[in-house]
Amino acid sequence: MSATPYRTPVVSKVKLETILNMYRRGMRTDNRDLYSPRNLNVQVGVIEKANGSALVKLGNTQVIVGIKLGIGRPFEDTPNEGVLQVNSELVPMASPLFEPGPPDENAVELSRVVDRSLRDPKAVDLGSLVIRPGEKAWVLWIDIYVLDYDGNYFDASMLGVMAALMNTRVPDYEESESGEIIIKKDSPGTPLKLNKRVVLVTTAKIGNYIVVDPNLDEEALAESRLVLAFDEQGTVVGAQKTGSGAYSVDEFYRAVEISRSAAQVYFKLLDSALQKNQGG
Amino acid sequence: MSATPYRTPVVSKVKLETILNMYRRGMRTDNRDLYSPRNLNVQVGVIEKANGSALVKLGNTQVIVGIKLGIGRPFEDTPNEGVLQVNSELVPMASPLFEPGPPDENAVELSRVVDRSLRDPKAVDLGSLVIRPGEKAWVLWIDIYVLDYDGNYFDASMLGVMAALMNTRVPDYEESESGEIIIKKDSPGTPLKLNKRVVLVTTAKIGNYIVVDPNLDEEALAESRLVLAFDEQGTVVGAQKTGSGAYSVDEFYRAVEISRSAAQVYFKLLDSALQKNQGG
Amino acid sequence: MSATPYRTPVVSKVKLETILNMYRRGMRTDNRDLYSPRNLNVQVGVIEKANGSALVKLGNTQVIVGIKLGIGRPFEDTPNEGVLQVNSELVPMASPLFEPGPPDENAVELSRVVDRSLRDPKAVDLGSLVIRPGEKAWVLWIDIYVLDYDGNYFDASMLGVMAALMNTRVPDYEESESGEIIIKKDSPGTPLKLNKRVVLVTTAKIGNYIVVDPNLDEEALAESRLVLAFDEQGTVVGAQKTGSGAYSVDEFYRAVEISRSAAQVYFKLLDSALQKNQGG
Amino acid sequence: MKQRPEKFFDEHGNRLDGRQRDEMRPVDINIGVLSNADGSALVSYGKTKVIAAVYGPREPTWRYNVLPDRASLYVRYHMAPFSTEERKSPAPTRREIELSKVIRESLEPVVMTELFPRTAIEIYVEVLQSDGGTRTASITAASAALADAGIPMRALVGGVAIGKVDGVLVLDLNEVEDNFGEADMPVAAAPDLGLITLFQLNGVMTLDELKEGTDMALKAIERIVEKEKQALRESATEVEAL
Amino acid sequence: MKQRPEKFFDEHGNRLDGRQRDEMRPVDINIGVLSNADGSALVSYGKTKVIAAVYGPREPTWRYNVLPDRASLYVRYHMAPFSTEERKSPAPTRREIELSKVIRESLEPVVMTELFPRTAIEIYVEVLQSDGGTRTASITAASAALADAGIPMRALVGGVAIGKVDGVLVLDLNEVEDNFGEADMPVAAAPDLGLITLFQLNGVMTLDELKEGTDMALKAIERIVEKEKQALRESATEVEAL
Amino acid sequence: MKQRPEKFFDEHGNRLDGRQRDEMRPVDINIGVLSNADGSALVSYGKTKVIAAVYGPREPTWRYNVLPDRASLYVRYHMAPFSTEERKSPAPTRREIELSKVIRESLEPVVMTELFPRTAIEIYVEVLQSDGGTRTASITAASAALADAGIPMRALVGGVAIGKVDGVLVLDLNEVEDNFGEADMPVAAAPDLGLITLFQLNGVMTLDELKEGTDMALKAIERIVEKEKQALRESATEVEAL
Repeated sequence: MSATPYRTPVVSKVKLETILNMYRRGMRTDNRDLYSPRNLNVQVGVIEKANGSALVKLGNTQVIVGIKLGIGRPFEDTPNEGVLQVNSELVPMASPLFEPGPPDENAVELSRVVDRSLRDPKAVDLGSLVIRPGEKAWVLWIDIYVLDYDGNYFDASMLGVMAALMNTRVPDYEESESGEIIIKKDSPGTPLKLNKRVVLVTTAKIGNYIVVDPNLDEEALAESRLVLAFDEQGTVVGAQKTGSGAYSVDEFYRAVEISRSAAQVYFKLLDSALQKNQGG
Repeated sequence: MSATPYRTPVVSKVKLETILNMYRRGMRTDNRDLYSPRNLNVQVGVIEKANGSALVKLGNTQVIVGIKLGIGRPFEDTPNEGVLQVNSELVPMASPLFEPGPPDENAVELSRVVDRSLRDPKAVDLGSLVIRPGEKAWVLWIDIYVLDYDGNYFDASMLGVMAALMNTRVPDYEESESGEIIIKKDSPGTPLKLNKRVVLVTTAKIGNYIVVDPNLDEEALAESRLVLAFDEQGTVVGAQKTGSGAYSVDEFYRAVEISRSAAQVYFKLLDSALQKNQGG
Repeated sequence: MSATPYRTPVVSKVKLETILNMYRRGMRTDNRDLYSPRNLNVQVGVIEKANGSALVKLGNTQVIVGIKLGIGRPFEDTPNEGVLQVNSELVPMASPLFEPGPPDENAVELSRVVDRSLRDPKAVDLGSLVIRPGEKAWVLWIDIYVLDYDGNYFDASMLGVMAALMNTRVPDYEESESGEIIIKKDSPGTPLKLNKRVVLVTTAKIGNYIVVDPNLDEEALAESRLVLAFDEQGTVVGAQKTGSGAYSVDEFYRAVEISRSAAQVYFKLLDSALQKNQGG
Repeated sequence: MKQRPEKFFDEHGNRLDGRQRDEMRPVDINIGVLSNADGSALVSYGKTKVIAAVYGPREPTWRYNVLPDRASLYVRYHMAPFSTEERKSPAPTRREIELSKVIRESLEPVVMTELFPRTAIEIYVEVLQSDGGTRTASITAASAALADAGIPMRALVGGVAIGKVDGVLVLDLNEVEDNFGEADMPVAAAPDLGLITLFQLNGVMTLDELKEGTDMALKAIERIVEKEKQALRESATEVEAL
Repeated sequence: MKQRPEKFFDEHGNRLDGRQRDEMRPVDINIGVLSNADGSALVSYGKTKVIAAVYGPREPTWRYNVLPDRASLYVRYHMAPFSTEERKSPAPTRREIELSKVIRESLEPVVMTELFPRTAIEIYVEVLQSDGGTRTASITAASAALADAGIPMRALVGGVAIGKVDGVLVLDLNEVEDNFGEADMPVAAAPDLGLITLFQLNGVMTLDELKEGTDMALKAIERIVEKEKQALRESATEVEAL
Repeated sequence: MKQRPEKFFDEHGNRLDGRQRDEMRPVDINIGVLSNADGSALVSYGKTKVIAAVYGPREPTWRYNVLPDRASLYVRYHMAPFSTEERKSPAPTRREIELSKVIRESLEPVVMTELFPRTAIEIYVEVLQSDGGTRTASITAASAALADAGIPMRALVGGVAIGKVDGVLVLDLNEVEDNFGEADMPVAAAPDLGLITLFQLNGVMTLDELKEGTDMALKAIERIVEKEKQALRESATEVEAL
């Protein structure tokens, strides 16, 4: 059962007026223009025990992504590929809006949108993760943990996933005589093969405005949001309208164009954040 | 935990009086006599993707039954038989009395009564469903879906199960060299072997009256119901008293006799409904 | 989520005063001194279908323990050992404080404390329960059922576990040609090998007093309880502070000393209860 | 799994456990075995052992389920993990869900729930050892525990299962007869009211067999309810004697 | 699992099931098929069959979830175990959880929930047979069932999925095209308001393809909503005729 | 699974990670790391990393659980799937259920819950990386987060685990020492009150060892609580400086 949300942050009419007034002047409450995402900070390798990891701060929204590789079995219809598993949790520490318990519809949606946006454009080279076709393959577990929620966990999560994937090393292993796969625990491993990088861009529709990377207040005010996945060539590799509103055809295309430009901004922010991280 | 039901339809005292008055004259509110079931309408093969299926309307009560055959393992104590699995759902669309969620005690009871009434008289020739004794066998999944509930889902469900079973074809298969069973998807298959046909007959005890095939109002008024399973020879092949009331010994035997006659009516109704369905 | 308990028995201030007054004189409401456990009554072999069983009454607290042996697989990291599984249920019949449903945090704690206190000192000779190293081993299921709860299920449960283990026989078995293990149902079997016996001793801290084997009223008044596991040599083989209070270092050491003496009392009570049981 | 026996009767027509076909196993009823519950009873039919406890009438924990004109009856039938041949997981099975329902429905006709509107009467049954006939022994135990709790009842209820093995109807079937027989027909009744409160048939019977079996069950239930009454009288005397 | 077809078009450019690339499967809309629900509709797109039922506005069972200024919409999208190639366990999957959410969000823009504060409108969708496009058929069915229930709506909604197979955009993709194609793009819209209410893309598209696909979907949805209106008119006439 | 080391001390009596037997791993306490929570702290003991967040006192979501005379404390100890050697399923294990309880009980003696009747104070702990001693690091983090949230406390609490490896007691055992050692004894205390608030022993110890270990733990906890205070002071200064 999906129900109209009731635990939504309340934003006053006055605040809405203030925000729309600023939009008219091309400004936002947190000193951005309408089409710019918030500051991005990325730390990779924060979980030494994971095969890859990253802590991402997009404004005050914090997401940690951990990647684990384990030995499993390929799916029957893809015997020559490793197995991709995406899971996300909106842990209750992140927001008074989140409750403890198994993933709710929002966490499930986040997992599935990230999963599809990686899977469909073949962002990860799953073929490189098969060990013995049809029998043994790496299972790539991507666990997304939203630690602090100030709006827009979609974009922050995907940036974290990308940073963590780029930071992931596949362990070395050997086969025992009986055919068992033995992972060499402290081996250097080899970098995970990625075919392409993907970002998610969320825009919110507030009044007649389309804004990129909405913060929590903006999400509360938004009639609807559009989440679009892009690769570096600007191809659309996934999409999800989310929220209880609707788009006119014109608004919709406008949001798509705005998102496409913002995607390139995200790629640049990610690169420079990673560089800073390595430099530091 | 089983609890006294609280979500029961409320029927007024006046209505009870009206109904009892009609019973005295041998009549019911929906123009039946006391021992006749409602009109029966059956459509078979409504789910092309299932191996067998039927949509049954018993008055306004609608049940859809889908049958799926899959490859599994025989039970350890019956290595020479296929596996029968009966599941039923009282989906919330069927009635304001039903709630979403896993099967409650009523759905579980329905499944188990149908299951026993098929299993004990060996209605399905499970021996014909073994593929490799002790290793591979067909699993026969019978899924009962109560779509619209106007009383007496027991009888309607079993009529649907019978119609669907008579309509079921076991797919052809071949064994691969490695011993795997490969189902031939678009093969004609062979009809499922049935040893006998079974119907359930529900009678309700209202005042001093026993009535066959109670509708929703009658169920709400009934102190208790008796569900009896019969084969075409009139042998009792299952029984279940259901509801919070009790029977005197005399009432009980009366209900058994009435049910036994009604069973033969159901077999006839089923035959003519199936004939009409084929004709149409 | 663990929550401050709210379904606690309410004990009046007056009662607290009365109890503390008695303590001052070295007495308790049920005619014990501060450091003596209640009367112990043990019946072994009460469940003929189990491989071992015991019904224990410690005052009015009743616990039944059933032990079942089944064939399973050793854990990967202990290929030469059988598998120990401890489960406990605080069934709702035992107390208005218990609710039906899966084990809550109290039942989980009880299971885990008993489990650790058996496992760490190697009380059961798990090595004797391996059948084929790395492949087949006995699984020793210890099921604790608290039937009537008048305080201190820890001590009563462990006494029941000990009595049941001492009463457990491992069935004889034979290997079929295909390597299957076939249990000889009505064979005499051989006694389960125990390396040592263990008891749990619970003390409650009430005011400045430490009392052994608290009853329900005393548990309700206690700020905190300390559960200590001892073997017959007086070695500590497990510990758990339970309850929302705290101990000064001095109180803590005092509770440890008191418990250590009480442990020897429990061993004697257990011996004489078992003797009486065999005699009767 | 036990083996199917070659036959269910010896040359003298006695059953595998020595009973005649219309003979009950030893029935034992023990009242007031628990201190916390408002009422309790431990009942054994041969090796089958069940314990029932009753709480109430009390304010219900599940408020939304309050009935304005009478008490709600709650029944949980549950099997201890060690009660069965192979260890049983403690999670409730579909069988336990169904049995909780039919046991509740076998007691509701006799409990005077109309005296305690907006309250709950909770009945917890634990099967300690299962050797056939657990549901009927549970009904007997629950009836005795209700009486022990002082809950007003129109009459006591008792239960017993009829079996059919080698084509012959037998009283109070045990586990082997249940597992490998042709039919299991559990019946519960309130003999003082002449009412059948539980009736199930798992198996195949002619109409004549069904009637013969029902009569056989009803006669046995009279004796079981007599035992209940006796146990309750003795338990009352005990209390008096204290 | 079905096999991947070698190609998705024959020599005449027709799809495997004979359709042209911008051709819908036969759409069938049947109103008022259930007696208990306040509104209902059975919708088929080819072999895909879904049924939707609406209850409400009514007092919510889940009280804590009451909205002070409007009705809460509840949607459950559920697949019958027999609806899929292999039997599906009836426990809700992550897919069904997500789809229940996006279907709810595709209907909320048109339901006038503000007229019924503190109530619940419940929409139950059961997929009876799945052959691609179940979520969009579900939206069409739910929209029709809402109208049949007499719930005031700003406009009717319809849905359809666009696919991309062998690099070509196709309308109303079926299961084989969905499983083995390059993209699945479900769209729902309220043509009378010019509003897109559902948009998902599962696959890869250039910006031009995305726009072309959206336009193709919106045109088809106009025809679907016309069918909805016609079915509702006929159903109203039927009632009148009684 | 890692291998059991041949011995736990080198020829100089140092532990495998170079520490002496009574030496803590580097302790790091970071206050106010989250913006939404009322208080938060990130604590690491070597590679063990936990984060704690506090919400409240606030109106409880679970109304039935209200206490009339004080706040209810809620604690969830939870391990992130990536925190362990092998990926851990996010469903709560029996271990996590027990640890949530003992962590709650280690904090209740110091939180002044009597000041906030009928409210809830929620403490969420997430283990980000597990390398031994997660429960004691969690208690330290929760204590710091409570203070950061401004919740009145009688004293701060800290925790540390004592191990026994090769027959020798060691301070702040790491994962290898935990997995293959003879005992794990987690202790938490409020040094300013002289109170032990958590005590568990998983393993075998003589009475003398138990006392020696407890003393060793209590000394270390004094230093840990000093670090907590320092971190809280620095965090307060930061805010001032803004």
